[in-house]
Amino acid sequence: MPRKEIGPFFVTSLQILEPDGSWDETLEPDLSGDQLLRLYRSMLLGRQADQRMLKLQRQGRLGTFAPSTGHEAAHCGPVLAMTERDWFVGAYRELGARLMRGESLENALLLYNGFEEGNRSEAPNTTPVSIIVGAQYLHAVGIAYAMRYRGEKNAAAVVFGGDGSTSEGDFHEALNFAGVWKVPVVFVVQNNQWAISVPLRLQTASDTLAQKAIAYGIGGIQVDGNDALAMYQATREALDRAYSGEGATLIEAVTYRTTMHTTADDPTRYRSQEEVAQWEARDPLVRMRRYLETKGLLDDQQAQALDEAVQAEVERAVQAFEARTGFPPDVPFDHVFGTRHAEIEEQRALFLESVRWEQIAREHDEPGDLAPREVGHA
Amino acid sequence: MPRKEIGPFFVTSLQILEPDGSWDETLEPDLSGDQLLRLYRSMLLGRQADQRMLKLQRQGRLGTFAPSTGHEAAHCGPVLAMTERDWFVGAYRELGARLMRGESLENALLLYNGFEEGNRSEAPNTTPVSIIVGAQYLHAVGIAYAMRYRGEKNAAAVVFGGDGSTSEGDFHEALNFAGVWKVPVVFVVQNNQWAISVPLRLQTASDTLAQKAIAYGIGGIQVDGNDALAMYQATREALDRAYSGEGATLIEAVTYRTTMHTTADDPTRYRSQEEVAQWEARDPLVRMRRYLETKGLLDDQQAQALDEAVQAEVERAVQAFEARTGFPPDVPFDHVFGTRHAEIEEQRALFLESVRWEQIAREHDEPGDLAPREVGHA
Amino acid sequence: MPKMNLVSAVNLALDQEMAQDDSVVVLGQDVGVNGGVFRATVDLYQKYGRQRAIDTPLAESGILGTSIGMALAGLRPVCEMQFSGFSYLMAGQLEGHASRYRQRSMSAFSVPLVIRMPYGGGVRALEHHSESREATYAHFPGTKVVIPSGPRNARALLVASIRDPDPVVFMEPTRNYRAFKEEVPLEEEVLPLGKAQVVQEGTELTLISWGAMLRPSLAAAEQVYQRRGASIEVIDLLTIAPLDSDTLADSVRKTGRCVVVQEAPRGFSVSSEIIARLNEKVFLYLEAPVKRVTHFDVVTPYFGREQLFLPTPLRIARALEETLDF
Amino acid sequence: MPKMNLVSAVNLALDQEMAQDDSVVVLGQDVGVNGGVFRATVDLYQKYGRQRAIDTPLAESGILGTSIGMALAGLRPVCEMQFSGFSYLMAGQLEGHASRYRQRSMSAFSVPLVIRMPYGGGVRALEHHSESREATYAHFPGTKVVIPSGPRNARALLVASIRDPDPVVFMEPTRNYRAFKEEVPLEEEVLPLGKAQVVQEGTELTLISWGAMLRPSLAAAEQVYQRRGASIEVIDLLTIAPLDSDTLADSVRKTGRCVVVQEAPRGFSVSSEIIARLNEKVFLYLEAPVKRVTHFDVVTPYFGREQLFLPTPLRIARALEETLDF
Ligand SMILES: Cc1ncc(C[n+]2csc(CCOP(=O)(O)OP(=O)(O)O)c2C)c(N)n1
Ligand SMILES: Cc1ncc(C[n+]2csc(CCOP(=O)(O)OP(=O)(O)O)c2C)c(N)n1
Ligand SMILES: [Mg+2]
Ligand SMILES: [Mg+2]
Repeated sequence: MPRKEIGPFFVTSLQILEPDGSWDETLEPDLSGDQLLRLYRSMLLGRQADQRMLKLQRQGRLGTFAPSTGHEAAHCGPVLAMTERDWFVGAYRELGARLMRGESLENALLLYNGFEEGNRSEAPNTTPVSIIVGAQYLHAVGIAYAMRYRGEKNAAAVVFGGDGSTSEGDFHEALNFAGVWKVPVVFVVQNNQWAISVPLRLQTASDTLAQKAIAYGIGGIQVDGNDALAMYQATREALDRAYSGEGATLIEAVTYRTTMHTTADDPTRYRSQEEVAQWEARDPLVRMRRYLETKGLLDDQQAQALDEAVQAEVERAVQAFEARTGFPPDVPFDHVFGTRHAEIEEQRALFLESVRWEQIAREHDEPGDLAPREVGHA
Repeated sequence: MPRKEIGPFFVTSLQILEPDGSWDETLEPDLSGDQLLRLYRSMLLGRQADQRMLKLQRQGRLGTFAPSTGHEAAHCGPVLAMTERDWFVGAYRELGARLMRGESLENALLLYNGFEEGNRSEAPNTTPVSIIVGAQYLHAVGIAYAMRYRGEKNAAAVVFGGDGSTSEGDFHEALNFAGVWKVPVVFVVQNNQWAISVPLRLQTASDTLAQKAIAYGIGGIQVDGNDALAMYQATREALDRAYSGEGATLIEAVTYRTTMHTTADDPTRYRSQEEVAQWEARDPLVRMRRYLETKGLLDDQQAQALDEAVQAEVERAVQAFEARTGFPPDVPFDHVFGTRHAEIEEQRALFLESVRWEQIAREHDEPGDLAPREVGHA
Repeated sequence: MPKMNLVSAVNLALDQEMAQDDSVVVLGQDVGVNGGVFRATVDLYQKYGRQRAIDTPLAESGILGTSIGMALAGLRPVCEMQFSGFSYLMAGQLEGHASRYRQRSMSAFSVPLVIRMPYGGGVRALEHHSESREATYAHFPGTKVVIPSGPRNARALLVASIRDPDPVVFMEPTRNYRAFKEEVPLEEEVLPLGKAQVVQEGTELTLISWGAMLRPSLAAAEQVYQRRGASIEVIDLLTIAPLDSDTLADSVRKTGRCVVVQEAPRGFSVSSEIIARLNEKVFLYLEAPVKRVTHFDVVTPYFGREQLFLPTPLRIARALEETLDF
Repeated sequence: MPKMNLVSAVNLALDQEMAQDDSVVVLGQDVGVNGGVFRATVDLYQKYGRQRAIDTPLAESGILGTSIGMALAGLRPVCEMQFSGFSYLMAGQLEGHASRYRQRSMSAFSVPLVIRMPYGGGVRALEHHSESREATYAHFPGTKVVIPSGPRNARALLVASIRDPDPVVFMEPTRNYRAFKEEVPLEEEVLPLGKAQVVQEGTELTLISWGAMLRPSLAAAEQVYQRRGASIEVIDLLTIAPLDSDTLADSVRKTGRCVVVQEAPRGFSVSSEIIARLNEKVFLYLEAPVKRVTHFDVVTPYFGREQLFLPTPLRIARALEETLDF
C-alpha cells in the first residue's frame, strides 16, 4: 500500500428556496397546495406561539423555556415529510414541529409552567421534551431498531438536536450504532451557530457537521435550514432511504436562533447585533411566504386572515391554559413506578400530612399568600 | 448552493515494510542501526515477556492480563519516535512499549499479581495501565493542553487504544476537544480487528478508522500496524505536526492480536484458526528481523544472542518479582487522599484490628493455610 | 429439579422469557456469538438469532440509550453492562431518562428494561471489576435495584425484573456465578420485587445481607450458634430499592439487635439507609447499636489485598458476638 | 469587608486563586466569554484570557476527562458542570479515574481538581435543574464533596478545594446564589475541608443541615425557640465526604436528640449515613430516634409542585418539636 490516499469522501449540500423567495425548479418538491399551506401555517403557529410565550414569561406567567424563533423551517419541514407511523424524537427547541405533530399548545404552556401534565400528549409516536443534550439520539436509534424488528413498513424515527449536541458522546454513540445496525433513523441537527454562548468554531474543528457522517458510514447532507422546502426534501429522501433499508442519514440544518437561548439568557453578552440582523434577513417564514405568494397560493388578504386565525388559536390556548385547575399535589407518587410499594406509600402519607400542615399554617398565618386555586399550583 | 457536493475529503495510508521484509526505499525512515536495534529488541522483549506471563498465569502464579503478542510494531514503533518529554498515555495492551518507556517488567508482574506497587513506575511522563476503554484519550488531550499552556517545546502526548474504543463517547469527545483546542496530541488506535468477540464490522460501519478524523478536522492516517517502520514514521510525522502547532493526528494501526483477549478469554469461540494463521504470517517481529538481516544489522548468531539476553532479562524480572515482599495490608488507607482524615483513620484502626483477628484465627485454626510471607500477599 | 449455578440460572431465565415473549431481546458487549464473558447469555444467539441477542458496539451509554428507545417502542430489552465497574458511563441515561420517563410523561410512556451487571469482589480480577456500588443506583428515584444471592432466587427475580414495567438494575454477584449449585425448577418461578426474605428464623439478633454476603453471613450465624447457641434471624434483602423496611423492622422488633453485612464501602451506602430506617421504625426496640460489617471507605484495592477488605465469616461472627454482648 | 452574594464570592475565590497561581484554570460550557450561565466566572476570561478561562465543547465527560489530564500534568483545573443534573455524564471519569489515580499510582500521580456544580431546587427551573444528589458522589471513595451554605464559607471552602491535592466535587446551592449577601473579607480566608461547623450552640437538640437547607433550619430553630424556649444546636455540615462525624457525635452526646434536614430524596442519602454514624458513635446517648426532613423518594417533580416537596421551616419545626417531645 506504500503511501496512498484513502477517499475521496463526500457529503451533499442542498438549498431550494433562495432568501428572496425564488427557487430552483429542478429541485422543487412535488407538494400540493394544501401541504404547502399546512407547512406554512405550522411555521406561523410556532412563531406566534413562541412570541406569545415570551411575553407570558416576561410577565411572570410562565417559567423558563427555549424560544424557537428562526428554527421553524428546520423542524417543520421534516415533519411535513413524516407520517404518524414515524416517530418524532425531539429535543427542546421544536415547538412548531410539536404542534404540527398534534401536541397542544395548551399542554406546552402547562409544561413550561412546571407541570408534567403538559407532557400528556395526544400526538402519536412523539416523545416529550428532552433536555439532556444529545441523549435523545440514542433513544431514536433504539426506537428505529424496534420498528425494524417488528417489521413495520414505511416507518422511521426522526430525531432532533443542536450543533452543540454533536459534541456529546451520546451523539457519537448514536450515529455509530445507527451505522452498524443500519436502522431507519434520520438525525436532524439544527446548526444554529451557537450553543448558548459557544460559537460553532469552539464546538468542533470540522468544517461542516454533515461530514461527521463519514465517520459512521451513514449518509450526510448539509441543508439550508431556513429553507422549508429543502428541509422537507432532504427529510423525504432520508426517510425513503430509511424505509428501503438503506439506513441512517445525518441532516445538518444550517439555521439561526434569532433570539435568546432560553428566557434566562442574554445573547448580547456574546454576539453582535449585526450577526443577528444578517440572519433575520434570511427569515424562514418570510421566504416561505414569498414562495407561496409567487405560486399564487397565498395573497395578502389570505395571509392576514391566516395570521389572525393563528393568533386566535394561540389566545384560545393561553386562556385554556390559564383556566386549568386540578393538580393534585401527590401525583409524583403515582409515577415513580408502575407498581405500588409500601415504602413509597408510606412517604406519600408523610407528604400529604405535610401538605396539610402547610395549608393550615397558610390559612392561619398568611391568608391570601398563595393563589387559592389549587394546592400545587404555585 | 442548490444541490452540490461538499468535499472531497481524504485520509492517508502508509506501509513501508512488506510482510516479506522488503521495503519501499523512498519511504524508509532515516534511523541509525542503534535505533533500529533498540526498536527490535523492545519488540522482542515485549513478546518474550508476554509469553512468559502467559505461562505464569496458566500456572496460577499471575492474575488476569491482556496479552500483546502481535501488537509489538503498533506500540513500539511510536515509542521510538517519542522522547522523554512526550507523554505516553497507554491503555492495557502495550507491554513492549511500556518497557521501552522505562517501566520495569518486575513491576508489570507485580501489577498483574494484584498489587498497586506495580504501578510505581520510574518511567517519566508515563501513565499507568488504564482499563476503562476510551477514557484515556481525554487525559491525553488534557495533558497536551497543559503542555502547550506551559509552553513546553517539542513535546506532545501520545495515547493508545483499540478499535473497540472508538465506539465510546470519550473517544469522540477527546478527538473533538483536540480538534478545537489544536493541542499537541497523537491518537494511536490499534485496530486489531476484534474487541473481545466483536469484529470490526459490528463496531462501526465506517470503512476505515482513520477517516473518523474527518469528523474532527484533524489529521488521519491508516498505517500497517505490523510494520514497525511505518508506525515509527507515521508517529514521527504526527509528532512533528504536533510540535509545530498543527494539532492532532489520528493514527489507525491495522494489526491483530494473535492470541486471546485476556487470559480469561477463549478466542476459538468467535474466530477461525485460518484467520489467525493469516495474521501470524504477517508477524511484526519476523518482518522487522528480516529487514535488519537484509540491512546487515543482525545475523543469525547475533539474533540468537539477543534472544538469549532478552530471555535472561525476563527470567531475572520473574525471579525478582517472586522474591518481592513487604506489602503492608493497610496501604490503601494511605492513598485515599493526600491529606489525613479522622474518618479514614478510624476505619484504618478497625481494619487493622480485623486483619489481626484473621491472622490469629489462621494461626490457631488453619496453620500453614496461607503463605507465611506477608499479610496481604494472597 | 436440575441443579445449576447462578450463571446458568440467569441463562435459564433469559432463555425462557425470550421463548415466550418475542419482545424480549438481550444486548450488550459480547452477549451474542460469545455468549457473554461469563456465559450468561450462551446459546441465545444460536436460538434466537442476531436480532434478539445483539452484539453491540463498545459503548455503555449507547447500550442503555438504545435500550430505552427499544422499551419506548414496546420491546423489553435486557441489556448487559459487561462489568458494573463500567456502568457509570450509562449513569446519565439511567438517571436522566430510564428512571424518569414514567414521571415525565405521567405514565404515558414507561421504560420496562433490565440492566444486568456482574458486581463484587473475591474473584481476583483486574481494577474496576470488583466493586459493589448498589447504593449509587438505589439513590436514583424511579430505579429498582435487585441483587440475587443464589441460583434459584436469581432466576425467579430476573423473570420478575424482565416482566416489571420499570427499569431494574439487576446486579449479579460475580463471586457466586459458579461457586455453588442449587436446584432450580424448570417450571415458571417468580419472586416479587420489593420483598426481602427471612432465610433463617431466629429470636436474638437480625442479620441482614444480600448478594455474595449471604453465604459468609450464614456461616457466621452458624459459628455463633455453635459457640453459644445464639438464635440468629438471617434476612436476604433481594431488592435493594425500593427497600422492604417492613420486613427488616418486623424482625428487629422481635430480636432487638441487628447486624448488617455488605461488600460495599461503608459511607453513604445501603447499610446506612437500613440503619436509618430501623432508627425510624423500631428505635425503642433496639437494645444495641446496629453494627455493620462492610468494605472500607478506601479506593477498592487490587486483588492482592482484596480478601483483607471483604467481610469474612470471622469478621461477621465477631460483630454478631459484640452485638449480642452489648 | 464588602458584602456580596454567593455567586460573587465564588467568583472572588476563583479570581484570587487564578491571580496568585498560574496553574489554576477554569473550564466548562459558557464559562469564558459569557462568564457562566450564573455569572460565577464573570470577567475571568477578560482578565486571564481564553487559555485560562476556557469555553469548552458541550461534553461533560470531556470536560472532566481533559481536566484530569491537565491535573496529571501539573495544572489545577476548576471545571464547571453547568448543572449538577448533567454531571452523571462525567460519573465514569470521576469514579474510574479522578478518584482513583492516587491509589492506583500509590500517590505517584494525583489529580488536584475541583468540579463546581450548581445544585438544588427552589428556583422554578426546568427538569434536571433542581436535584440534590450529593450522596451519589459522596459514596465514591477518593472523592471529596463540599457544599457551602453562604457567601463567606463558599469563598473560603472553594479556596481550600482548589488548593487541595485531590478531586473535590464542589456543589453550590443555586437557590442561595443571589438570595442574600454576607460580608466576605478580601484578604485570604480558608476553611479546612472535612470539618463541620457549629453555627448556633444549644443543649437540647442537634439540628444538622447543609447548603440551602441551613437557612430554613435556622428559621425553624428560631420558631421553636420562640414557641417554647428550646435550645437547639445547629450544625452546618460544609464537607459531606469525608464526613466529620466527630463534630456531629460530640453535639449529640450533649443534646441527646437530633434532626437532619436535607433537600435530597430520603433513600440511601447523606442523612442515612449521618444516622448510621450516630447510631455507631452515640447510641446510648440518643433519647429519641433521629428524625429527618427530606425530599421524598419520587422522581423530582417539575417546578409547579417543587415547593411542596422541599423541606420548609414549618416541616422542620414540626420535626424539631416531635423530637423534643419524644
Ligand atoms: C448534557 C447537558 N449539558 C448541558 C446542558 C445545558 N444546556 C442546555 S442547552 C445547551 C446548549 C445546547 O446547544 P445546541 O445543541 O447547539 O442547541 P441549541 O440550544 O442551540 O438549540 C446547554 C449547554 C444540557 N441541557 N444538557
Ligand atoms: C468502558 C469499558 N467497557 C467495557 C470494558 C471491558 N472490556 C475490556 S477490553 C474490551 C474490548 C476492547 O476492545 P478494543 O478497544 O478493540 O481493544 P483490544 O482489547 O482489542 O486491544 C472490553 C469490552 C472496559 N474495560 N471498559
Ligand atoms: Mg445551537
Ligand atoms: Mg481490538
